[in-house]
Amino acid sequence: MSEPLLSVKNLSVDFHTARGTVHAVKNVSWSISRGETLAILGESGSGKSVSANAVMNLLDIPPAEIVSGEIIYEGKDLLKVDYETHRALNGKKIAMIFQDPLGHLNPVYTVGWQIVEMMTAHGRPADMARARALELIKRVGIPEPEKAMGKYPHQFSGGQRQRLMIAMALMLKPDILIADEPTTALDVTIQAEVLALLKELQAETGMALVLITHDLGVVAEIADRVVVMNKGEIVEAGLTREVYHNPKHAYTRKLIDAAPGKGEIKLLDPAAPLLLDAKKLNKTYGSFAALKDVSLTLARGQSLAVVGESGSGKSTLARTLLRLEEADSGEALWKGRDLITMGRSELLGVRRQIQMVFQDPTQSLNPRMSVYQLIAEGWDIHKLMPDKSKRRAKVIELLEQVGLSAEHVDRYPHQFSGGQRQRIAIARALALEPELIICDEAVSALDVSIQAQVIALLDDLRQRLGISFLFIAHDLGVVRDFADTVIVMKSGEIVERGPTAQIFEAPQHPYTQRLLAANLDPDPDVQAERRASLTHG
Amino acid sequence: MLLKPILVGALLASTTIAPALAQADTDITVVLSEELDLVEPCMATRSNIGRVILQNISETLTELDVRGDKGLMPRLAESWEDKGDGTWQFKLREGVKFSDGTDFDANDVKHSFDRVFSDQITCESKRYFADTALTFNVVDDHTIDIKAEPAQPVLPLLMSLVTIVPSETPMEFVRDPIGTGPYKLTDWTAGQQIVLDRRDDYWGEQPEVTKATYVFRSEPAVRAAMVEAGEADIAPQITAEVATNPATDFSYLNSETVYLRIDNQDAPTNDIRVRKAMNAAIDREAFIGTVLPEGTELAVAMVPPTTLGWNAELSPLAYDPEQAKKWLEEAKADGVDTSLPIEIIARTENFPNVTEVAEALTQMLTDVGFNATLRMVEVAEHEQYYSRPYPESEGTRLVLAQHDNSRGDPVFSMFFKYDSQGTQSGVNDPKVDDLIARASAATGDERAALWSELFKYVHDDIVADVLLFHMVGLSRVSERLDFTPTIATNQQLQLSEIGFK
Amino acid sequence: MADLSIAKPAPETARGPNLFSMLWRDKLAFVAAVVLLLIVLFALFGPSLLGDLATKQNLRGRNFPPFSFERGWEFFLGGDSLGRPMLARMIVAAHSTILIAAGTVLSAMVVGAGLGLVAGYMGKTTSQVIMRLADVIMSFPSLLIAVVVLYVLGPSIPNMILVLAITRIPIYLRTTRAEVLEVRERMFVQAATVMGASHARIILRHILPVVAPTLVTIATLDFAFVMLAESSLSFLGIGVQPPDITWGLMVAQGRPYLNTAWWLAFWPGLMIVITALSLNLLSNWMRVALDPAQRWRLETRKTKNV
Amino acid sequence: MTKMIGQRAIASLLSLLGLMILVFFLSRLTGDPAVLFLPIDATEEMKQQFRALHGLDLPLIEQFARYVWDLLHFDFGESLRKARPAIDVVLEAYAWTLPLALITMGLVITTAIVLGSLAAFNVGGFFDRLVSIVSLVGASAPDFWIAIVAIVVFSIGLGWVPTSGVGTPLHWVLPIAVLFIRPFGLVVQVVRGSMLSALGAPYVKTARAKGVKNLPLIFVHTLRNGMLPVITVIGDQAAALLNGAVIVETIFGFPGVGKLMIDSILQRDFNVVLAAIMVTAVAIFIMNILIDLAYGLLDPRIRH
Repeated sequence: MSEPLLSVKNLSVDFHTARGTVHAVKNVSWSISRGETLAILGESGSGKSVSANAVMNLLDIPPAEIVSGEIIYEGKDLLKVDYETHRALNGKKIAMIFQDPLGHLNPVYTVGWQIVEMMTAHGRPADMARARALELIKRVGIPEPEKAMGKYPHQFSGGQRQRLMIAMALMLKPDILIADEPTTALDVTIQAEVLALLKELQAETGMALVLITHDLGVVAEIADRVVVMNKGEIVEAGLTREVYHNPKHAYTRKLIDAAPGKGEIKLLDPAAPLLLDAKKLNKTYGSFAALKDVSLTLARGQSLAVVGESGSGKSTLARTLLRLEEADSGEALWKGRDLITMGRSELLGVRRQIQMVFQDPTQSLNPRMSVYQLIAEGWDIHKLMPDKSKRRAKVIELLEQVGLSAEHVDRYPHQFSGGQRQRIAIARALALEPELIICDEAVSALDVSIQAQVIALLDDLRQRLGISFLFIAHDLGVVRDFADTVIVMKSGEIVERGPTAQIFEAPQHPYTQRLLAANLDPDPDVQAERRASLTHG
Repeated sequence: MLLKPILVGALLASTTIAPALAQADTDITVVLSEELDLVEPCMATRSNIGRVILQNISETLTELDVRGDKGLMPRLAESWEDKGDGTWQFKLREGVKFSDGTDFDANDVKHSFDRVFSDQITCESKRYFADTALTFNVVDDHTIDIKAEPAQPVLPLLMSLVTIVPSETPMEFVRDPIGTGPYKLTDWTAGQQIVLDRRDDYWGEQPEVTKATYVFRSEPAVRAAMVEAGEADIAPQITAEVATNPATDFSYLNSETVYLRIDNQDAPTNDIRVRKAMNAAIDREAFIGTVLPEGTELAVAMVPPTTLGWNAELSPLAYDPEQAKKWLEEAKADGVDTSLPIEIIARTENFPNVTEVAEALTQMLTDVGFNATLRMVEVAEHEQYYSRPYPESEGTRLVLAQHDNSRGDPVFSMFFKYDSQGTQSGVNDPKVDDLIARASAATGDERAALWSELFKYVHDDIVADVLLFHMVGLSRVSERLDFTPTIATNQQLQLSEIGFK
Repeated sequence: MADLSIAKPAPETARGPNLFSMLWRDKLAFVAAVVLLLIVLFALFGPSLLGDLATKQNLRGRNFPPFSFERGWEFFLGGDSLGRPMLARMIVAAHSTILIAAGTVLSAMVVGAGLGLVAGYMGKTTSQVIMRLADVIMSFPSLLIAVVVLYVLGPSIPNMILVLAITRIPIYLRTTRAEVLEVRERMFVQAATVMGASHARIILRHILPVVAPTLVTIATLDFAFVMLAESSLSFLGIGVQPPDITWGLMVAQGRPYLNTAWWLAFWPGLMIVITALSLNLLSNWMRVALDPAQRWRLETRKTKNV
Repeated sequence: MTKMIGQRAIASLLSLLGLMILVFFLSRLTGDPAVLFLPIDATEEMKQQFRALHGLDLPLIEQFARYVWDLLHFDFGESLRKARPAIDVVLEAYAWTLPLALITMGLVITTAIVLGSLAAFNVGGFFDRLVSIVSLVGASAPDFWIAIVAIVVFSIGLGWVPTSGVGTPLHWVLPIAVLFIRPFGLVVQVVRGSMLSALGAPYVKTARAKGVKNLPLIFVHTLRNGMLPVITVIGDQAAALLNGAVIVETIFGFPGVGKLMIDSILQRDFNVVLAAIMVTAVAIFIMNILIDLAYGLLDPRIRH
């Protein structure tokens, strides 16, 4: 291995808050060489982005404070150079792309302007910058580059925006590209494309790639080496294959074990009575058809997964069944009564029986209500549990059911972690003793280890209480672990349906096949195989 | 469609060049307190219009001397005589030209009065002839007979209130007044300025001031500051607080009288002891030199001392709070409910420091045991309380008001303020009615004696109201001018009286 | 977002930060809070304690200059044009001043926020009607409202509040509506709908508490604005009328004396400035303190000079 | 765009109609203009004549019908006091108010944006505190107080500018300066707050990662985003100025629409009040359209 291009040595960064100092990273060291791909793997709160931000001089100081360490690039300690020197390196030698390209691109300027600026900000002439920009936009696969230059970020799709970010980052042929969760918000098929693009470009330019991610699959797909971070420290580092197959640290093992998609596939109980029977649901927004003749059935105790990429209509389906949106046509019989045309008072009764768990518990729990208020609210609405003295005990019981405890009763949502919040949301849904819980991406915002726990909890509830689930997700691994029946949706239509085993093992529809192919496996060897088969096939 | 004139106007407005800063030595700038709505001769009795028009642009047949004691003087009329039977004959001055070049003659006089009485326009001067029918007989070009029914002993005085316009003047408010005066209107930019230029063909003596520019600022401090900064030469109506420079600031009785109007029919003020107590409760002297300027005089009549029939024997009721309390006790003992609420109604911006005056009055009344409260109202509401019919109230209301009579004769005041039919009267006394009727019809010494008797009766015998002060006006005059403001400055500002040092 | 999440401390141990300690950390805001507390105390107890002292006139001892204890503490800031002690009058005037400002802000906020909630939550038609109504109020000259109310109803403190409140309603209405339009799309509102919550419940329990901090911030700023507006009306002679007394009226009444007895207009003007300044500082602090994303600015002050 | 303006125009027309009806009837609750036009000792007959001349003796509803009918012929009626068409009086005054409002607002916008942005970038620093305190104190002082003190200091004491009036550009200095203070204090605060949150936005991080220098970072990348909430406040302040600046106009003898409005209200010159309200409402309507256009210009997401 040659002399490293960039090395971070013994970096410690603290964040100062009123409640005390948080050690964001402690003694973190890593380095990267030309042409190499290093993945920094960690869950939220692990401090995986901090060192990269320190490299880019992007930490807000205060509240951050760099306690110790050095960052060596071309023989200079980047933590000691002056502002102007560091600024001149940013973008030119070391470039960075981010998760959420929509937020990270300036909404009020054309992408062309923003890409060109990467060069003009470093003193290159505008016409040269423009030519280079056109070339790169074409290279990253954006159709009609000339036209694209004059468009604004919101006029592109998520994948295109990330491609544009990449184009912008490569304008000055940097030595190092830091990619912070570059594919997290993207659909699986798009994710695969973007990762492939990054790999190609790396091969072309020989740049070093630092990839910050929480996703083992991404690591398996792209990284040569990986460092695993937990609670601000590097717990393990090494070649990707070795770390996956031979994890030394308990945390790494836990992380690998938690990766979904390896459990036993469930079977549907054919004798269960029918609960919901939806027929030919249609919903359009203007000229856009969100649902086209969607029909489904759901039996008591069944867990039905609806799979699809963004824009497939899966969320609209849930919202329509919950009467958050009015369907244009069709019917949805709930125990024989049509949900779509039901009157207000009858609907109120049904609302008790159908509950929903949303994707982001941070947003679905009112930040100004305590856990007790959140869970007990349903009783107020439905005039249940009139004996208020018993409510508290029941709330505690529910909390314990979802793995929380009595001490949490009077706290507020912001005092919990993401996984705990989702448990609270589930406890709230359970409070009304529903017969069906609709989960709209209920675990996709959670870290993998927590994801596994929540899925286990839901499955436990299904078995113990006989609750049915309509499980909307884009993550195939999770679906495979939880669902007994799967519906695949694309552009508002159901393209394939069947028992989970059938969908995963013998997918019929090409789209389903593509989805499964794009799904990244945490095992680097599996991924390498797939890549090989794709290039050859 | 509305935008264009605005833009054009804005363009014009921003390019207008100021005349105020560069002027000839004999040009002056006068800063008035409020803008003129109209520059209409027949509205010249409205004080802000009068200050610009009266005797500068438009002249009257007669003129009351306010500087000396010459009484009524000729202006456009050279002489007049009572022909009996209510008819007065006026001999008009010859060789007088209007500023539009036409000659002044008897038909112009007749036309001027026709305008006043026309139902096409609302001329202020009409009010002086409320119950009097005038007929005009043009004897020749420069002689006119005016017959009043019923006979009007002060008709020549009334002639000092009607401005003469050419007979071509239309029966509507004009914006370019034509008059016989020494000045003519040359510019009127609404909101900004009015400019008068001296005429070359004036019949009388050429005044020294060649050009007068009138501008308008409502803040007294700003008006005073403008003279101080050399931006203006005369600032009438400044306040005592800013009038601190004896070299430039003049005070003079301004013909305004401030008083508390008492409704003599209301309880408890229908009892004379209550009215006397009110008078005795007020420490009038304490106001002078404090909230009111030095020079303010204690009032014993509704009209200023320069008025016909002035009764010099009267003196204000002494400030005696103990006596006031005693009178109140007595009244109370006789069953008068002295605890009834008494609301003092005062008008904001009525005169400088009106709020302080009203507050102090209220306090003084409260101190001797009245249940007095103060209510400050704006002009329209004040009018409601001041003029008949008076709104009902639980107790009674005292209206703090200011009355102006610079006309030299009490007839312009006494009927309105004291007659049982008077619009602002709180009195219903047959003797008062009788005295007013007789005095109005009388002439000469008899007239003076009757007015005098009325003043005494109202003030001493029935104690009809709380007469407070004869006010002084304060004006700042640039040191380069030779000009002393007088009682008339309230109503007019004759440019011809202004000289240069 | 990964790096932001580290900025948050371990959630399990976290209790809400103590507001008082956060206030103590921003010294300027702390002083502002103390000043406001003092003014509120003046407003509450001033008239009953000093009412007589403040109205005792002495024409011959008017415009007594400040900074002398010759005539007692109450004349330390001088005497006014009727010889009444400035200090006592200012303390007494706090009552009406605060009453008017608070009454105006509260009533405008309640009505405006109420209409705003309805306009934001209900359908397009209701919203349009309410917004057009707001437009009408906005373009209706406040001076005309003042004259109409004063003429028809007479000058009194409740009427003053009415006049000023009418003109302030649109601010709250528009802000509330804009916020509601955003908040009602939030997940927890949908979660409540799914649970079967009624409109009233959603508005009052879920939307209002989220909108409230913004309203409170605006209200603090508006408080100062109302004091100034009231003062302007006094200047024009259509504001509060004696014997009622407010700082704004005192400034307006003292204005002729700026040359000769500056203290008449200066002290009450200073009180308005101080109150407005304190409210602004406090509101700035609140904006940060109530916003979880910016709260660290207050929390870090202990260890770092910001 | 045209459709949007059309809809706005219709909505505004409705508001304007409502406003007119409200003002027409409410103003007539405030007493009899004849009493105020004529001297206190005028006879009842004179008052009657005045009312008859101006149609004030008709039943209220008929007066209103006549007014609306005339209005449809673009006749705003005569000023009761000035014996001139009310619309002329108002437009003359507006020709003064408009440049005053525009110049003041232009100065407010430029200075507030520059100072507010720098304060936000330097948050918590000395410059930030200075800007905050100065703007707050300025915005909290009664404007008539500032105006009179300014005259005393700058016109009489120092003699730099004329006390009052209009004419030369120097005459505009004090009115604009006094008028400037309050909106500046408000806008600078909003700019600061808005820039503060805009500077925390992800795209600023991108720009920093690109190596963009500080000045373009603030004034190119952030400002255009940070301006969006500011525009609303600027609109409110501009609307207030377009309504006329009563106090400043009164003190400085500036013949604008604010002074005209208060005088007309106090004198019950109904036609002028109505005309003034309608002209200012139209001006504010046009300004609102401009604000909407500005939004579209600044933010392509609104445009598309």
